[in-house]
Amino acid sequence: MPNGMNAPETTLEKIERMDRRIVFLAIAITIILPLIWPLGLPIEVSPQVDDFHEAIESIPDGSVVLFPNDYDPASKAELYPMTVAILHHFFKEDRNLKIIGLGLFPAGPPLLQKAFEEVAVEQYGAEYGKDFVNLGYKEGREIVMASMGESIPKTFPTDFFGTPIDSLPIMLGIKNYTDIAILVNVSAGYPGTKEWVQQVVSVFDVLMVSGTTGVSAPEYYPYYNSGQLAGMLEGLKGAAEYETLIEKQGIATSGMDAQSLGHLVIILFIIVGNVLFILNRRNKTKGGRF
Amino acid sequence: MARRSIPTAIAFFFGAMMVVNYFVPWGWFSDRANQVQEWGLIVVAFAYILGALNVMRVHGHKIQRKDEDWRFSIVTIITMVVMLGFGLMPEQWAIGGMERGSPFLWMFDNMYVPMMATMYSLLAFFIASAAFRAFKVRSLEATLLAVTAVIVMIGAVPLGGILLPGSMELRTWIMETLQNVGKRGIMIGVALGAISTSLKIILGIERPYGRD
Amino acid sequence: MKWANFIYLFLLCCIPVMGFAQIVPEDKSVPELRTVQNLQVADAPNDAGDAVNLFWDFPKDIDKSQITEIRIYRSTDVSGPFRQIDAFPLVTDSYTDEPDEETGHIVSTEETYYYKVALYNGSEEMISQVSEAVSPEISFFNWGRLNVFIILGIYFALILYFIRSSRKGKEIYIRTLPGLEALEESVGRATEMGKPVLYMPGIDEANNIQTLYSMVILRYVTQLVAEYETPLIVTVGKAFVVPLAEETVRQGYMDAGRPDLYNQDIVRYYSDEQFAAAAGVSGVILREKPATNIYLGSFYAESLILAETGFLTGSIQIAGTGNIHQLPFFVVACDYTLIGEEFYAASAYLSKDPKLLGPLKAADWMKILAIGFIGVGAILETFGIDLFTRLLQI
Amino acid sequence: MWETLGIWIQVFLTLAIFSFLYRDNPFYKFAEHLFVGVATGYWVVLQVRNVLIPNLFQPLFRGFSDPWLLIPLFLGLVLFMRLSDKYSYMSRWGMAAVVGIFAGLAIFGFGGGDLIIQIRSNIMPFIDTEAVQAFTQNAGLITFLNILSNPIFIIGVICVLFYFFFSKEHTGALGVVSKTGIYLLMISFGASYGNTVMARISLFIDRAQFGIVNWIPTVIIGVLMIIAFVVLAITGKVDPKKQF
Repeated sequence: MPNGMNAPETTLEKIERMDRRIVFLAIAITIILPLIWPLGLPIEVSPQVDDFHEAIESIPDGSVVLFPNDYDPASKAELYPMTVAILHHFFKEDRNLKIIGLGLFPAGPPLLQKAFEEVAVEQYGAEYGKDFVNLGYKEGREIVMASMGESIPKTFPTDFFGTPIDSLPIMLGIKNYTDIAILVNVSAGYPGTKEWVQQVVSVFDVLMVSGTTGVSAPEYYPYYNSGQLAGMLEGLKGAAEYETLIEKQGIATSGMDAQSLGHLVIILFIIVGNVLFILNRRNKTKGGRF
Repeated sequence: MARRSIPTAIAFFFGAMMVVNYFVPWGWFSDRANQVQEWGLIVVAFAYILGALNVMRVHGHKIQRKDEDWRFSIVTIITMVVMLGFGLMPEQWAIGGMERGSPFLWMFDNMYVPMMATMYSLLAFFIASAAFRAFKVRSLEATLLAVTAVIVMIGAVPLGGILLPGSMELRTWIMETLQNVGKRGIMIGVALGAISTSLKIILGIERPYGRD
Repeated sequence: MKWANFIYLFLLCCIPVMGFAQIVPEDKSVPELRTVQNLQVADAPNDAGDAVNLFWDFPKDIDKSQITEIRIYRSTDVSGPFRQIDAFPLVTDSYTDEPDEETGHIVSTEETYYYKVALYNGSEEMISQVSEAVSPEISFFNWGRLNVFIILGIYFALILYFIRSSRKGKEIYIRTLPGLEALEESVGRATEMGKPVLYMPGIDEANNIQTLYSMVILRYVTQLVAEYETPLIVTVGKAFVVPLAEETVRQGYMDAGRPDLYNQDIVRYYSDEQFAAAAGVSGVILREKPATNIYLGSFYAESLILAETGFLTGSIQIAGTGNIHQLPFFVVACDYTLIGEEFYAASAYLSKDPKLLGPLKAADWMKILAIGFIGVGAILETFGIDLFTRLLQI
Repeated sequence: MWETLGIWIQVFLTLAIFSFLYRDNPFYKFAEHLFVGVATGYWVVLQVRNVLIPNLFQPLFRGFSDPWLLIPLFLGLVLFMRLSDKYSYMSRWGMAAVVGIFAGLAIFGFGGGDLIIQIRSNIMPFIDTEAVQAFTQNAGLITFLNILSNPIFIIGVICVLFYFFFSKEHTGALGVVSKTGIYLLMISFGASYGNTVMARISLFIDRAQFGIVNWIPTVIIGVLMIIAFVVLAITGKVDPKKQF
């Protein structure tokens, strides 16, 4: 119930209760313009991103990496740049890492495949089935995670293309989580990081790092604090910082200018809103509801 | 009476089976329990047909009654039927299946995906308008909410680190400490609520599947 | 208070038991050179009796990069013959011998096994000494989860106890929850305005307990709207929730004695796609202009789309969820928000049914227990005693 | 050809959804109804092809390898009994089975995963010796705050838990503690909210980049839509000042 329905509104009050479409327009302009004409603002690296980088550096050469990409096009904006940056890190030095990709979102594996082809194959000449594999999607959420603890080949008898995985050299000798050096998860929500922690890290004691959307990141900080996650990337910013660490500037870095300005405009709106609120409250004899 | 207790008995049987499975690692039993979980997913899959029927019915009624905007309901029904038709056609047919190059996937890629992404991106605007409206210093609660949000926003972008040195570290500290205090308290409470709800459902005290 | 004493006693007894469960057997070392040392074998605990764990150490002076393969040998007799059962290129210090359907390899509870581990450098292999005998055992209880069992046991006992005592007529007080007070009022307001009430039970599948719980609340809400004869719209974002919601709503109208008010257009399915549902429900909010929007259940990113659209039409908005990440948006954009556990108190609050009030009281006692663990644990930790942390190890 | 058409459709639907920010309008209504239709069809097909056929029909009707599958078949089919008046009670059997399974699984997801782990990770010493050391070496705001972290965690979580007390009136000492609890919750919510802004802007950046890459259709369709809105406003069919 808006207060002051009866009293005539002053100009300041009108501005305070302005049409929200003005906010919308301001946001749209401040984000679109820097995308067309970038500014090139600098980037700082946060500790959890450093830990993430460190965790991947720490695994021995030639180890097997489980790389579940649990997101779909809805979170592509934030997470796809992350997948790309992580793949650069895997393949950039010739560490002979074996990457096992999969996805627990139905529309996830095609995105992962696209990233594999764009980065691993085109830029580093990695070979499908030898250096990396895409196991595809499997229905069952947590059940899939748990049954991979029993046997990965049994959970995923075929890969993304329907090839039986025992015909792929990369899968030789890989049974379950005991053969995995690190679990690198890129996650948009459920099923994702939380479930991998609950079902895999706490049960099979696997080293795990996670890249998440900005919105789910706060939920996973407890896992990072309790050591269940060895490192975290959050959102486009995490991806941009990671790009800085691995010295491969990409789409995430270019989006950060728009980010910075977008934040600035929202903060300005909040400040202006509060100034108006205080002025209006002072002008009124009675403070209304609050 | 007997008819009434059947659903409760079924829910109890399957629920208790999952509970026992957590503590009993005996292979034979956990195989059965896993099998039952798969059954659950199969039963759920049948419900999608009910869902499609619901869409048909609700929009069909709108068209029948010539409600406001009834013409748009035709769009829903037609696209649903087209999608079902293409998707359920056998792969051997040129226009069937859901492989690359099929009309089904074409519709998914060119309609479903962009609309999903765009709908999601509306949040960039709503998060700003909600903040503009609600982040006012009208009470201590609202002030704390607004001030913390602004600090975190400043620290979240590289520009913030330049305008306000140390804001990135401060943000990390807030996210790791202050933020988690609330989270953890809620998580413990939510877990308690969820566990007791699960127990009530298994014991038939609350019956979300209905009763007679 | 007698009951509380009993619980304390029970807890006291549990602590040593849980302590014992954490004890790990000591290492017995046999020195050996050039190949793996201290080969330990043990029945894998808490399993179905079909796995044996092997652990070993590497000599300090060994160059691990020379090792190209580790080979595992097994025999049912201490003197052999030993047969190679596995080989892998990873340099690890443990292995689990498990059955493999494809190769027909089995691990049986009937047999006694002896193991050897060999390091292979491409040309020669260095075999370790024979391990001790081991035979796998079936465990019928996962002792590693004893603490979960005990804590849940206490909780279940408390729930059942308080249900019983409140059924016997013992009053259980429940504090005022403004969100739920507002729920009743807002239904009345919708009636006055002649507008419908919108109820959305989240967009999550029935495997989320919040969705199931939302159905329970929906029944009370339906009874409420039935009394006022206010139209109801239930928007659903998961197919399996459609029959659940239809059943619940029909039940609610029946309980209120108004089965005639039920119709098939109340529950509307907007596909499993989160944002299709968000688009569809936004449309309902803008075009049918419900006076009250109730969002109770598991919500994700669509929460703010719905709440901001609802704000536009001036509806009273009441939200409640256990999804921590969406609470900030509901708190900011809705009139009332049930935070976390408050959401789970709704059915008890609305019904005042002793069966449902009991569990709330039990949850309060569990919170005391949690506070006790955190408080006492923190004091002990300050003095370097990590007893509680180990008790809660999962 | 199909690809170009696809891009134009994508651009049109993207702009149609964005037009919702201006106000409810026929373009948005069209996109919304299309979306619900496509998504419903998509999910039915996905479930039939990924679950029902491989996990139920194949093993059941090609070789009858697992007769136990008759149980989920039965439980699934009885769901449709709700379409009949007389036998609709049978549909509850299927629902009850699924509800039971999910409720049983939920107990341990929360019991083991959240309840105990969260309590456990909050058991910490009041004085974090490492943080104290760090502070003595490098005195500053953050190192000082890090010393405070542990006490804040211990006392803060206790306060929040007291806020969730239902069976006692929040007055007196409990009132003070629970009030502190709600303040901490608000700080926590503020932090999450502020932290989410970035993610949401990223989403729009992605859509904006799509528009910039395909700028020709974007500009053409955008201009046509604006013309349509102007025409609607002039003819009085829609009121541009109102948002719905």
